Amino acid sequence: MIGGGAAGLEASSALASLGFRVVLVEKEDETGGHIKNWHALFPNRRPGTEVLQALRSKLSKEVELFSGKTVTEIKQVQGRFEVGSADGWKAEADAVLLTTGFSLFNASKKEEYGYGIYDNVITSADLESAFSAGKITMKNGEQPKRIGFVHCVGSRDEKAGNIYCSKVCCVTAVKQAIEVKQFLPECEVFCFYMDMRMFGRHYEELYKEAQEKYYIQFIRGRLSESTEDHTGKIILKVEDTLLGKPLKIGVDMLVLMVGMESPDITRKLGSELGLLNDSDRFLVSADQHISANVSEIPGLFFAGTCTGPKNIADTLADARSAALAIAGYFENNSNRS
Amino acid sequence: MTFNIFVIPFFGGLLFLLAVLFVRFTAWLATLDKSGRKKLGHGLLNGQVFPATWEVFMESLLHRRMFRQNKLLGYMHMSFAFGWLLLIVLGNLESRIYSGGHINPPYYPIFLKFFVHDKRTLPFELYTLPGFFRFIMDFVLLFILSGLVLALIKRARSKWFGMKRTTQHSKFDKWAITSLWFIFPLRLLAESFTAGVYQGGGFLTNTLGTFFAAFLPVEYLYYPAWWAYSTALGVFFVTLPWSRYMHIPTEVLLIYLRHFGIKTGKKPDSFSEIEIYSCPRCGVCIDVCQMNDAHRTNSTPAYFLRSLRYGTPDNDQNANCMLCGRCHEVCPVQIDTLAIRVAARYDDNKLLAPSFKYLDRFEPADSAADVLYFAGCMGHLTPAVKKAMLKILAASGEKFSFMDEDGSVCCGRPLLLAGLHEAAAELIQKNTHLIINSGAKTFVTSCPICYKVFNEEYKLPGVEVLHHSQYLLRLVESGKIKVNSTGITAVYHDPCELGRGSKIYDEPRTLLGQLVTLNKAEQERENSLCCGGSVGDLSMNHSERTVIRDEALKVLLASQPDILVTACPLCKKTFDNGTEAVVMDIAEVVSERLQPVTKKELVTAELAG
Amino acid sequence: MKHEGKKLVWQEYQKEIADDHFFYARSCIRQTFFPGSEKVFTKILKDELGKDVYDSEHHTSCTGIGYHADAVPFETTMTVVARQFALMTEAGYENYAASCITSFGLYTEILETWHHFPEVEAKAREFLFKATGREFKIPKNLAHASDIIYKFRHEIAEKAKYRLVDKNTGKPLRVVEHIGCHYSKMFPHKGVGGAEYPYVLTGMIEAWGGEVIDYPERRHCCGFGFRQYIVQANRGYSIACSKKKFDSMEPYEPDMIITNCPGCPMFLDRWQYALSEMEGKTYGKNGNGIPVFTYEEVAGLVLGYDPWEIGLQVHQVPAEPLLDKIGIEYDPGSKFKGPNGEDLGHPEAPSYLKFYKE
Amino acid sequence: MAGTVEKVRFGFSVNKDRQIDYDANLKDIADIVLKAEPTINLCISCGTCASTCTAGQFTDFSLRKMILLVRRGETKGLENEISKCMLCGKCQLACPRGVSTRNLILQIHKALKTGAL
Repeated sequence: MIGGGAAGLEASSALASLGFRVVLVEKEDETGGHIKNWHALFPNRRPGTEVLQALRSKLSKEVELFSGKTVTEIKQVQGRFEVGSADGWKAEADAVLLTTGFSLFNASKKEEYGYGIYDNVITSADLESAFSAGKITMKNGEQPKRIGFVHCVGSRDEKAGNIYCSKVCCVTAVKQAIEVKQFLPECEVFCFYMDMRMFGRHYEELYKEAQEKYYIQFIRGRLSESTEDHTGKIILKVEDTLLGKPLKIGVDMLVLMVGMESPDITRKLGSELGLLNDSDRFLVSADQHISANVSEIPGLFFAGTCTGPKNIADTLADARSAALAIAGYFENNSNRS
Repeated sequence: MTFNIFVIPFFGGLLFLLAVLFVRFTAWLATLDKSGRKKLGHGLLNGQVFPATWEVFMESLLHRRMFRQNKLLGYMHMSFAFGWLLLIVLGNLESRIYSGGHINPPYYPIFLKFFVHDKRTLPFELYTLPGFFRFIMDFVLLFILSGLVLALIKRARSKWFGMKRTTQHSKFDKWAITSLWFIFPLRLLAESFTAGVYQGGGFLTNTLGTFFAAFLPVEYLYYPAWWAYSTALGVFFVTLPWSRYMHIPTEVLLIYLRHFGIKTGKKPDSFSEIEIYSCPRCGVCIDVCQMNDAHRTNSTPAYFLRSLRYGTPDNDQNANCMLCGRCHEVCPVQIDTLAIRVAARYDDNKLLAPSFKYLDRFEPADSAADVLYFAGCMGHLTPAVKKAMLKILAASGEKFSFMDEDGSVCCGRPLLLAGLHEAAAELIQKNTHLIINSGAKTFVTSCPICYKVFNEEYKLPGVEVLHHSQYLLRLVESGKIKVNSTGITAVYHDPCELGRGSKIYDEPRTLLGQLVTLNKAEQERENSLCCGGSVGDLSMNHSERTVIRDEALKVLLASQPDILVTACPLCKKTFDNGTEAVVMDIAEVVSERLQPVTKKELVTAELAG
Repeated sequence: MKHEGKKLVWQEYQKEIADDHFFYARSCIRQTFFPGSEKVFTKILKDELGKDVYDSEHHTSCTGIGYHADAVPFETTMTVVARQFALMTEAGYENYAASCITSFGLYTEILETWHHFPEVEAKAREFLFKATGREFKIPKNLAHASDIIYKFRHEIAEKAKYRLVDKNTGKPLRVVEHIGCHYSKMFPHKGVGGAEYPYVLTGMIEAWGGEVIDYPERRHCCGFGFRQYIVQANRGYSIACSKKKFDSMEPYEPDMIITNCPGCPMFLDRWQYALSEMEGKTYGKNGNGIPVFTYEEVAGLVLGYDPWEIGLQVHQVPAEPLLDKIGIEYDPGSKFKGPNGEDLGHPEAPSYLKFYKE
Repeated sequence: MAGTVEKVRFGFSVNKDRQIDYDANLKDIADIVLKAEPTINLCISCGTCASTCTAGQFTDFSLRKMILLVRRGETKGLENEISKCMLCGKCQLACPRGVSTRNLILQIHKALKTGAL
């Protein structure tokens, strides 16, 4: 099991409970992946730690966890696999499940948004850690009076290399917008969007709650560029497409909703194994409808966001289905060899 | 001259009251608009005074209408109003016995028992004139006190009176009501104490008097009791003009003016003020008002009129009424709450000046026809109704045209309901021009809201305005269309503007009678529940409307009919969103049950004309 | 402003600039707008830096204005550019230096087109040969004149007589730098520092002691834009662009504006006058405008050349307030004197824009 | 030292900026309307009201655009736009988000009349 995030933990627990011997490799020192950074989850804003603890506690002792190991290669040896990491650690397995997850788009690539250049331009991940730290302040320590959220940063953007929609940033933006208003009731919040893709259950209710209860304003116009004025305010230039007019507005803080990208490890392993989709660089399943967890290479399986953006619930469901697929694979192969 | 200092509070209070009433009434009458004054003049001469007086007797005294609504409440008010009048009249007659022919000061009859100590002549008491009066006066006093007991019970346990809510009183009301409640008990005490000393009381006061005399120093108590009685009266008279009891004198004036044909106009005027002051805030309208379902009790008519009277109407209260008319039906004083509400909205919105110059260019294709069908704005959002009507009209062989097929000019009533009369007039003028140009003799609309304004505000010489339920009945009865009936059960919902608004209750029912078996709904005809979708309400939000709709649906669907039938597109759309039950417009039911009419039958129908 | 963030960006856009033997192609309009600039450029390279600059009188306009105004078809422009390269090859040079930004953008565009579509290059060669019988080689290095001054900015700094520093306060002058759009917006990697934060002028300013202002509308076009300016009906749009920039930079109270293109200094300078006439508003302090310079003029000033020698008297917004601030000596009286001292007459003073000492 | 030259006639003037300067625009009307009819916030600009609009049949009146113009503080010329509404109520029936459109129109109209004074 390569990757100890949500999908990795869930699939390991599932397989362990089916009696399989599971080796879980995680590149960081602790399991949990991105959930560690999520203060509250949509749509009901429950604490991220709850899900994290639940996943970790489910992990039975038999699962052999190797953290702090970055897998660098997967070799096929007579129908079995040999997994090796950077520091020379090796492991053999009859089947390999890739749960390598995703990485966040590097916002500084959108230079014109000024991430890393202007003081108060942060990403959704930065904001989430600010929530965990319990205070939202600008670089000068003061509280922002107006915050702008920019949707589709590094998603649905050919220039940034990602034509696809990352699906979960819209609902995350609405959730974070509401949380900002709960932290700073006096703060004005704007969201600059192309389409509000609130695809999941109770997401539209969250959107309505944001409008009705928290007076969050939604302006349909993708941010073109942002600059800092002499007072340190960030001046945004968008077009209010619904009015057909350009619009200029100053905010104290800009939050970039960075999209999901295929992480380096997935690209490396994926291209080596010839399983990488060349347009979105996520992994290619044998059949995206019927066997989404199965790869072209027998014994190699995928689960979670390594096959494309997903929210946590879908990721966990995908992990469980991968466990079943693997169990089935061993089932009809046990009589084979 | 019989006089005692204690009469001053009563007498002063009475004079003060009469002065205030005089000033207030003359001010109102003087500021009536021209047509109002003309009607007043005619009314006084053309004998309208007698039916008006009869109504004053039947309503202001006996409270006949309230009796029909709520027996206990009716009796209580009658006991106070009628009882008190009897007390005054009989008191005066009684005082004639002892006045010896000369004029008595006005306070004399009220405090007669203080000035005259005519001992009871026991066995033949009733046969003597004074004895008879002693008995009658005590009896009337007892009659009033019985009403007082009911009033106290109602204040504590309004549920026993079948009233979910009673009116919350303003501070003036509290002063007035307390003083009113003390008047008659104090009179009883005063007369009983005096009787205790001089044995001059009737069956009630004398027995009480001798009872008190046994253990109370009645000779010292009776004088302060008269003082208390006089003060209670005085306080009541002084607070009356600013309290709900101003309704007593004002209602009388209202009844006369109403009989002379004066009505509340489009703008707030002195007559609408008279109506506002005639509201006793008895609270009968509060219970029937569906605003309670939406937790907006403060905009029920009683409280809104009070806010108007004390000059503190807030926008929300003003905008928040569906103008469904249920309160007007049950109001014992028959105050035109709707007209007052719309007039108040005129004041609120008169700054706004919608203008429709752009309509001048709108000239639809010439639609010469005998029958002009107007679906109305809402009709376009319920295509089933439009489709049904067009199918029926085609089947009927009538020469018709669909006036607002590609876009309508609004009938103007929604603007009227918001008090924007000048703007509505522009639309009315444009539609009138279109209708007259079409040369049609009959104008049929599917929407009761449109029907009411076409019927009442439009001047369409030579054109008969009909709601489609009326017109379809006429087609069936004239044989132009044939329908067959089925066994399915249905409940008919009277749309507010068709039922209460235009008094059309029976034609839809007769028509439906030939189509379905009609169940009765617990609240229908005059008391029909509003669907909640009304364009009359300006500020209610969607969730509040949903609560009202669901309450109405509970009542309408209680008998689990196969279908719920209504005759208004807005009601249909509103109900449809809230129930799985089948909701149909009456036209749809007719069009479903249409039978082919043979050529021969058509000809005979034609001949029958 | 996180400066390191910008440095990170600049590292990605390093550019290779030749250090000698330049074939210098002059601009067709800069000599009329700012006559001294090209003279100063060649003077600095030859006299100050001892570089070999070949200033051929045979080269023509690159037809950029015509091409961008849809008056000249692309094939014609390509053939003319091919002829320029032919002149360079015949003169035995391989490093091409363009004085005008639009030309530089055009040359880059043509070289990129030829790079991706060799057959187009072959056609250009064929046209050139048929028309002139000449052959040409692709220049080894194409640089804009400002790249070259940027490359030797430190050498100039060492020879500098003045610094871009306010004489009385000792504080660095607050300088607005405006890069011509055709420099790096079309091909970010062909400009020093890329498109978002070009470093070519910033480098000079920092080397000569000034401080750069990053105002919100820094990247906004100066309003020159061929079609906007050439067609009078559009001129309102052109002046509106400049106004947007001035309104945006005003709160920063800039001392001067430096540009590296023929059109930008022209419009940023002339439109300040037009705006003052139209709206009675001047953007410098107490009635002054913000003086606008080309980078060559600034280099000349820093090296101590006589302001009237490098043509500052042609500016609409007088440069004298800046010269005083830096402490450059000059003779106000000889501002409008001809080469041999004769009086060329004084222009009428504008209604609002303060016209400096008589 | 202003010269005596009479006004120079250039033959063109500075084009007016089409850009909505959100921060410079006064939001007084928006605040009044928000307080009077908070459901303005629920609008998701889907355009149902504008498409079913009776007045929209004859003019380019659009409540969707009106709401945005109010929220952006672009209230110039809004008044004669809003006065085209016949208040017929179709938009309120059709609105998927339950915006009280009729009251909203009245409140905007009132705010423009009173708020602007």
